[in-house]
Amino acid sequence: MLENIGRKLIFPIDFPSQKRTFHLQSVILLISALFASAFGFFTQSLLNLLICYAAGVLITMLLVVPPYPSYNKKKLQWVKPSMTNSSMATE
Amino acid sequence: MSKPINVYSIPELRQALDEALPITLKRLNYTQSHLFQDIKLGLGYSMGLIAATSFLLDKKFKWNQTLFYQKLLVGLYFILSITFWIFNHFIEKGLTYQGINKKDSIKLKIMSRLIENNSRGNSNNDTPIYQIHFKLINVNNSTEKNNELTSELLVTKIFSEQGYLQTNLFYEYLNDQINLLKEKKKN
Amino acid sequence: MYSINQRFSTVANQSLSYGLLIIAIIVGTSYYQLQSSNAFNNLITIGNINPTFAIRTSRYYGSTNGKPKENVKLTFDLDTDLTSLFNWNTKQVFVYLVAEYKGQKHPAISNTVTFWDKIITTKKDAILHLVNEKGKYNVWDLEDKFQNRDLEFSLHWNLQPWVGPLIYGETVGNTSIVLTKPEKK
Amino acid sequence: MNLRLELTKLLNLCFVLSSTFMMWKGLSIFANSHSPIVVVLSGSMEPAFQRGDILFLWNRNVESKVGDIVVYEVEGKPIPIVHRVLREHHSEKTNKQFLLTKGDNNAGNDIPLYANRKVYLQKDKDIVGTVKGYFPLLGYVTIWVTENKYAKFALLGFLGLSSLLGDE
Repeated sequence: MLENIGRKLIFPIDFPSQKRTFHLQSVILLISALFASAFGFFTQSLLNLLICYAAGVLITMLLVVPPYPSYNKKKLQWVKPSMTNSSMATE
Repeated sequence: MSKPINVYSIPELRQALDEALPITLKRLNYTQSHLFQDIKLGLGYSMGLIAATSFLLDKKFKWNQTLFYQKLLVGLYFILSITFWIFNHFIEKGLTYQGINKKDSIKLKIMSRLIENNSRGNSNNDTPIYQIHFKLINVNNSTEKNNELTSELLVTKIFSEQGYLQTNLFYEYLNDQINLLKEKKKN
Repeated sequence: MYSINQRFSTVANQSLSYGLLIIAIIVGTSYYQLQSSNAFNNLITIGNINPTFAIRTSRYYGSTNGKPKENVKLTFDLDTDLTSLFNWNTKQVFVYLVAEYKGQKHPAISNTVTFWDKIITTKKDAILHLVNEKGKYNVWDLEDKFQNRDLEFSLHWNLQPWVGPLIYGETVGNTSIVLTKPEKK
Repeated sequence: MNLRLELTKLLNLCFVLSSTFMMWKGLSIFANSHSPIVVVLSGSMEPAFQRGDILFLWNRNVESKVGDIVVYEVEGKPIPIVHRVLREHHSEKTNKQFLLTKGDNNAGNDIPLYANRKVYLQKDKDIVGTVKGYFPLLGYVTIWVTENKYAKFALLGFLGLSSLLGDE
């Protein structure tokens, strides 16, 4: 039963979106790291840097982690299991 | 085999296919040679043993008492990890399977990798491809030119949406490819 | 990026590794700020050093087996400006007044002792103008007597950052005196 | 034979554990200190170090300087102490060095803490390392886990759940 719950909680997204979200994540995180450093330096405040970077990480999380429907438009057509297959699968 | 995988995960696809290869080839009368696997297991577990020894020495004795042995163990561990890395990258080189068919006296070597996205156009270019490189070697006649074949298999053709590998489809595919390779050899 | 777990952990991992980049930037820029504000060459004047001596027999004043130990305490004047040590990565500055001297019976022994120290946490406290300041510590030597030693005083600082390596430095302007008992009034 | 497959899977776990441990040992040997990274447990060095801050130690220096923050161990006490060197006396002939330490936040020096009615620490015998680097707060996780039994259960539960639901 736990396994079934586990399988429900995987929330996969399609392959092009995987690539896109990874790219998006790298870019946003790098930019927010550099921007936060610059902002912190010019205001001479580590707190400002921390807030700025935390905001960047939070935005990335919100954009990347949830399985939005738009990330699942390009699902693939997989093979339909036939009767003989299912017996094979448990071999 | 009974546990379904997430078909949108490249590592899980690769692992499932690499693990299915020897099982399927066994049905095609190939006996797997475990030499490389055994070398890796041996290397790996001796590294584990070294770490365990170091851990025990650390628990039982004081730092200064065993410093010399600890240096030795860390050095040994480092050397073995490098050996392991070299073995993986230069000797094994992505070889997933090697086996022998005694009846036909054919040795089979398979290198495989999973290609995430093929840029070769057409409608399938989101679908990951399992690329298999076959190499047939005639055991009796070593001077004969080896026969090689690279084939590509769309993962959507052998996995169901639920994450089960359709083993008999995979079997048929491998059988076809090996027959193709044998045909090529005759010509 | 194939499952929600994995997406979460890649974001977490990558943000941590960029965190290391940020730390490197902080450490690098703050060190550059120290260099450019000439923080390693702050000037100092120390003067009016007056010792007082006392004989102690407690273990907490350096005495072993109840043998009498000569303790010394100081008053002194000190002027310096350490504001250049404060930038965005400075958590605190620890300043300490030390004296170096050689052993009397065993000249091969080098000694360094602290007479006074102070924790500075804000930039506005970093300008020190001390007159007749009392030393914090009763100081004794390995030997029983402390009189007639040649002491060289200097002010050192230790910058404790919010993150990164601890930085040590010294101010410019040493003073030497010979410890002698003031004549009784 | 599935034995090899199982062994290979177990090996991956084994690698994670052993490489972490050997990395730690390698770092220990490199820094010449049996614990090159320590977590601050007491407030005696406040405001410089608070509970939970992480310190990186180095012990290849032959002599300590006055002002150095050192970690030392006292015989019979399980917890190492992080304090600042107040005085040092060393001989140029022998390589012995005597140190007197004090916590920045303490009123007096450390003589009451030393074992066997000693008045000084010895650099080569008692010192675990000199603090070279600092990272705030991260070590609080370990304090939290070791001192709070509910935290222990929470952590174990979290690990168990993620291994059940996760992809190994």
